[in-house]
Amino acid sequence: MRNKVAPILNLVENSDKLKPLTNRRPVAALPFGCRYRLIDFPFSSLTGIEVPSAALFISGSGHSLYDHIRSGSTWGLESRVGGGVFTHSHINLKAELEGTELYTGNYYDDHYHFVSRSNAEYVLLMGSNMLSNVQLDSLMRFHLKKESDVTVVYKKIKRGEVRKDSIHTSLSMSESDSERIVGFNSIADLTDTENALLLNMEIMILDKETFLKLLYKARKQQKDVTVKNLIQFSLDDDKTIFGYEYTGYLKVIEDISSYFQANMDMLNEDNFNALFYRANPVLTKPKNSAPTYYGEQSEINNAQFANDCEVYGKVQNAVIFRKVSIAEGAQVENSIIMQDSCIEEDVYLNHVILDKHVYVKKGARLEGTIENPIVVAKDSIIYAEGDIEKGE
Amino acid sequence: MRNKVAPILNLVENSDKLKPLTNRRPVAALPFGCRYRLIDFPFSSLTGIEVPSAALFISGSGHSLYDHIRSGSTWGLESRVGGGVFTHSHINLKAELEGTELYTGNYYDDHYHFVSRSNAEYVLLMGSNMLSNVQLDSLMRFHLKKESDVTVVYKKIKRGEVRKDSIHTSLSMSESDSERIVGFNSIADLTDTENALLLNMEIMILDKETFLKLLYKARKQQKDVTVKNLIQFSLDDDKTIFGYEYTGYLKVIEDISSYFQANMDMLNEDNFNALFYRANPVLTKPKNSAPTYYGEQSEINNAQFANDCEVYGKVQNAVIFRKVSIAEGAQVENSIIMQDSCIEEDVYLNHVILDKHVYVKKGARLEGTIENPIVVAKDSIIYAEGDIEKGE
Amino acid sequence: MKTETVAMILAGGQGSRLGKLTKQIAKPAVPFGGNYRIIDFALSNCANSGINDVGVVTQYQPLILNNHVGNGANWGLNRHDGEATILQPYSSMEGEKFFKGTAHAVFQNIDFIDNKDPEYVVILSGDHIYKMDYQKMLDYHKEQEATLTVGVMPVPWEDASRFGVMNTDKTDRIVEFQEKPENPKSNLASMGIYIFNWSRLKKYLVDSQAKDRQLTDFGHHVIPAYLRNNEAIYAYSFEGYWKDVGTIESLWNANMEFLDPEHELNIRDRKWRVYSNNPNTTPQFLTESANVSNSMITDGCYIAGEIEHSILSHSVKVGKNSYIKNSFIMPNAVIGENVKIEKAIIGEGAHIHDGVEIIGTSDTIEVVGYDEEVGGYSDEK
Amino acid sequence: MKTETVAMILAGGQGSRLGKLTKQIAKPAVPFGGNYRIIDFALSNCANSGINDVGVVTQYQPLILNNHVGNGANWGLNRHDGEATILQPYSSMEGEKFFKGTAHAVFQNIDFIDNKDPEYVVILSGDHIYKMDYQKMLDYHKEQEATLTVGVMPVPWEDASRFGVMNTDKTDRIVEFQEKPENPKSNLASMGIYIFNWSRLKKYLVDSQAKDRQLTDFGHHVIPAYLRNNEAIYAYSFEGYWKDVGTIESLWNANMEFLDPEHELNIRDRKWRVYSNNPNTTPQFLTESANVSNSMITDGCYIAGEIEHSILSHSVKVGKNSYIKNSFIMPNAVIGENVKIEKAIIGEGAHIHDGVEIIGTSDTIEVVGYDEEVGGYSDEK
Repeated sequence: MRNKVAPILNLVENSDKLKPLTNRRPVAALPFGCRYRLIDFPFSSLTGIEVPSAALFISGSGHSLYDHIRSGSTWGLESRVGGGVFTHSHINLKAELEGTELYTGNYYDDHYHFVSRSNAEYVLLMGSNMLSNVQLDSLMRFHLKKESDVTVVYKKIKRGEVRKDSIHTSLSMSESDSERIVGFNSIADLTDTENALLLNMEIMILDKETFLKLLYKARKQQKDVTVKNLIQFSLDDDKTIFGYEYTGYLKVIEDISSYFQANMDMLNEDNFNALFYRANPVLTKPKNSAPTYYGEQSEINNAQFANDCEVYGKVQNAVIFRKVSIAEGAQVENSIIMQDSCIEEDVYLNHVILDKHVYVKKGARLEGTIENPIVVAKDSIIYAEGDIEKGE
Repeated sequence: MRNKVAPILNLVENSDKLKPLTNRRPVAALPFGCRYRLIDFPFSSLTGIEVPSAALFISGSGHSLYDHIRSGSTWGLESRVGGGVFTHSHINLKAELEGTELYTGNYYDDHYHFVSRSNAEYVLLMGSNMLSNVQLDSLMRFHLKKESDVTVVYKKIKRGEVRKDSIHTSLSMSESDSERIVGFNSIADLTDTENALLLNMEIMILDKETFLKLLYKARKQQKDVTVKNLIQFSLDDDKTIFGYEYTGYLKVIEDISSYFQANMDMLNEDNFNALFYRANPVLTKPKNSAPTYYGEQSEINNAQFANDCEVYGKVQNAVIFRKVSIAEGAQVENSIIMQDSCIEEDVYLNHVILDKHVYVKKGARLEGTIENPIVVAKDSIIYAEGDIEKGE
Repeated sequence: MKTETVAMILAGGQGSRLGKLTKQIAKPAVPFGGNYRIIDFALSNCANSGINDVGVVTQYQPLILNNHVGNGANWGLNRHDGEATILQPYSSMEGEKFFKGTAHAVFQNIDFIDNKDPEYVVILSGDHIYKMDYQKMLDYHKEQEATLTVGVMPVPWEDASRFGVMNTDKTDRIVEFQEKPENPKSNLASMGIYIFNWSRLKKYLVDSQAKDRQLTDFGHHVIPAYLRNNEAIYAYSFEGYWKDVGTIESLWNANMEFLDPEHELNIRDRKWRVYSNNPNTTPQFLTESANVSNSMITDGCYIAGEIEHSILSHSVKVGKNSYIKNSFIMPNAVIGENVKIEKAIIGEGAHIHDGVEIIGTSDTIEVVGYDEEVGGYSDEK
Repeated sequence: MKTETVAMILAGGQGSRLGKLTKQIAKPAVPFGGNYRIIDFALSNCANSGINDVGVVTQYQPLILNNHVGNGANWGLNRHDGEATILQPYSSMEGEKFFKGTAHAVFQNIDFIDNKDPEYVVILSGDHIYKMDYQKMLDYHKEQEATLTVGVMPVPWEDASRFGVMNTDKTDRIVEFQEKPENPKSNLASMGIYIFNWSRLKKYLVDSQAKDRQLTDFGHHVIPAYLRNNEAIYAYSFEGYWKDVGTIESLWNANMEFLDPEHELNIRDRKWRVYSNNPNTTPQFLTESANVSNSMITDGCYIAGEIEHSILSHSVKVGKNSYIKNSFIMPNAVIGENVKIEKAIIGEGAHIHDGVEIIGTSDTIEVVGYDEEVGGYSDEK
């Protein structure tokens, strides 16, 4: 009953550099780790606190997200007694639909109504592109103990862990109080000498009243309700902003390379345990499935699989999603194979990402590099001759 | 296990003449009959047949619909074992969202994938603007018995029951077989001498294969997947189309007047029983509620109420939604009062539609006519001086 | 996952003083207030107190009760961190196990509680009409470092001898327990609400089972045992509306009180809602001949008669020229034309035929049972 | 709403021939095939046959079983027109009621079935591994205008004397029933699957209860009574994989058969899926030292050892240099390093410490119980 939190998930996240994987899905719906989507991580972290209802801001139709989230019951977010998941499609354009007006949500009103009608006392903002597993109850205790107006989650990282031109920001702390945030910079603007930085993880907690004040500012200035902007408004208003340090596994999913690396990271036991076993259990939409069958001749070496696969070939350093079949004589290395893909005999894949439902014909070979893995779009067919029949 | 049906609900329905009630909601989300929305009627009729999953085509964000439908569990449409409700937002425009591409669904592909992946053998098309309660199991039996390629539901109505310029259509039957459809006309094009007509209720059933063929035609000709268009394609292909006659309550919700009339119709016991008690039980999203309290001085005469109201005044020929309070001395006649509205002392309302959350201040008077009821937009405040503070 | 608190709602009792109203269904499933069953109050209290892990112990005629409670979704209890679980008698290697008393029912479900691994167990009855924040009582329990906290209510001194009474010292520590004492030393009546430290209670129950199997009832056995062992037992005073609706008269009275729009329970309070399993039915239809005053009517009702100071539960039909006063009508009752009902309780699905009069007296409340048919020619076998 | 068919799954039995595997849980809840519990097959058959109204009768150690079945949502049974309902012993005005046999369990739940008002009742056991379309059997039942149809399976003549055998005439009408006959006249063994016309069965059960209370078991009492009264009883022949996993050996055998990718059950068939309550856990992690062949592994497993021709259920850990062959490992078992397991069944949550060897012989299968600890120094009390 105490410390109820109203989370707002901003899922209108830049996905340009993740194409073609994001051609038809937002970053939040990206498959990860054999059986998850990125949204599962923030959603699962919500199970650590008391959440009467959650708001999602998405762009476009969000079909893949709706299909995954449904009622939110997987994460205990469905409730017949008020609450549940409210989804707002933020279509930021002048839309005209043959004669009828488009029922666009009103961006600021949607925020306002969600928060003001919620019976929560606190508001939490987060996104889905910072792959991590944050213990929000501990964040909440920190926020209360510090009597902070606003608390923002950060992690100490090396410059090289994000893109040089990253769109994310680095926080600056007060010299007198190393937990107090006094400013931030765009990572892309940092000088080359700055090697370590405090990454703004774009997770913020604040009380309802403070949030509504900052929302009012955002509306007045017609700016997006992002953590970055709210930090700026808070600084403008001389509010106290504390930084809460996160020390668990983190990967910023900002391009194909970081997405690939995050999946490969899981093949390291330390990373795997840090993400899955050290904080909240990670929940995903349950699927009915059979165990995975490994044939007589299969050879597996450091790989992860979901249920429902049939494996007769060689798999090394790979992340294999549900309902994948790998035939005898096929060899899959350093690759991500998404759901429903079929790999025939004598195929060789190395540094490859197959999106869902890709068919790799007998004898085909694909070889990318760690910096530039080959990405094969959904529903494609790959022939031995090197032809790719595009899925989209 | 037999005769599974994949329903496609086309909820991209014209709502111009229903404004301001449809400013922010599609026709399907229009409140009706104290505790329902129009979508409840087609959804409830689906409970009569075996539906593994349903597809909804909506326009825009569909927030009000999502909020109402959630997982579809109210109507038994949620299922953990495959299926459930798939919603496709059909945004028929070139959308550009600051730098990122919009994740528009693909209209024809969405239809194709939904139907071809479903394990149903039949496809059902319906909308929400034909208020009725059709027994789909009986439609199905008729369709099978007739060995029809396509079956369409119609009702015999008088010309005056729909608008002169109605966008709906009238079916023509074969002279040799009065159940066989051989053509249709726009109602607006009918000559003045035609007084009776066979209204196309825009409910169609056909087998999967036939549907996919017609869908292919629609895609080729870039036409919408509407019952009207599919009838045309079927006629072009010389398919047999049978008409299934519906004889229950029907109201075409095409403007404020018909919407008002439909609600008032329910105050007639015959209509009420025909819609609610003769076919499928009508299910709506369950809400927790307290009984309605009628005070010492209340005077009620032929009226319907939902739970959670507090009534101290006079109410006659009115339809009152949830959480409405009507103070002593207030008088409400021939009106529709939607959820959360508050009517203070000595108010007089006659032929009025109050949208949700309207506040009518002490002594205010509003009087419309049966042809032109006054519609007060959501969240408005009405003062005794005749001022209306607009809610939108 | 470790749970802090598990609530056990003891809903297995028959409630025999409710006569024919509890012949086919358990007392906690008896309808109340138009839209509720009695157990809704305890379940809603759990949900509103943030206790999502609830065991509902049922035993007597549980079909309707179990169906009503389900997995607790209607009370918002089906969260990732909890749900309502129905617990019924079962057999094991040690034989068949019916519940012999309140404490014995908890003993039999030790496995269920141990699976949740809670720090505290809240023991509740499914029989009472009240709103209470168990979390506040739990805070008190922790503050006092109690091993047992008992919910008590001050009652008029003259009534105290009808209750189990807790004598406390100045620190609210309970020093003596008197069951229906002739000369009560205190007016603090036990509400049958207990918070135990689970590991401690479990030890008592297991030890007793191994020895003499005497700890079958909380009031009669467990509290005295705790007192004997000088456990830290504290009284937590509740002040608010609380009613045991264990008799026909108290059930009728509680319903009549409930009608008052100023009733202390404040059923319309959005901050502490009383949830139920609401039926999906049509709106209330009050016809031209209807006449309703000072009454509660519920969805699905069809009213063509006159209703005065009464509660009509959902889906009740009242024909023309019928008159209902000071009565509580349970769901799905069908009342014909020219019927007169006063000071009565009409059971679920009862059918009162045209022209029948059912009129209570100043001393007695008339009761018609579930599915009972009164008047008319019955074609049924 | 009127339902055509209600299925009653009798899942109350202990299954004592499974020894320590059914000490704490009922046989239908025993894990099977890596991702399932035995009852999943009957529940999935109901769902796939379009029978959504299912009563699951439980009695013996039902906590895990009840929790597994829930409201049937995982099998798609929670539709508007049905759901799974757990039915357990309860008390009533007539006293306390444990289920004394298969037919008695149905008798005790007459109210539940009557509420659904079905035409037909399908009686099933929760103990068998098979896929069967009950709808086809129901079609047959209607065609024959039977009052009882019994599911039968041809067994080898030499085995027939171990079964209840149905002797039929040329029209497949059952004319005689022999329980484990020395000289069987037929090789059609009863599968314990019955379709009854409900009103007829109810009359038999109620009449018997009023008289001598003799009809407690379907095979021993009800079928003979139907035969005596010359009821229209027909045999419906099932041909397909069907296995009663009532002993350690048959459970082990069935699991080993299940491993075969060409197994008749075809667990990967999307048109007739076997549903279960799938845990939310991590992917399968096969490390550099893992070596897996001809085996089934399930989500949540962490494998650093060698696995040959075995089934590992979800969330099993296997340490380095351990070797598992021809074994069935139940969920959440933890197997240390340098362990050798052959021809064994390892119970849920068992802990096999480093260096232990568990090796079955040609005659016997080694069994480790639930939560059992083998080897190592135990710090537990």
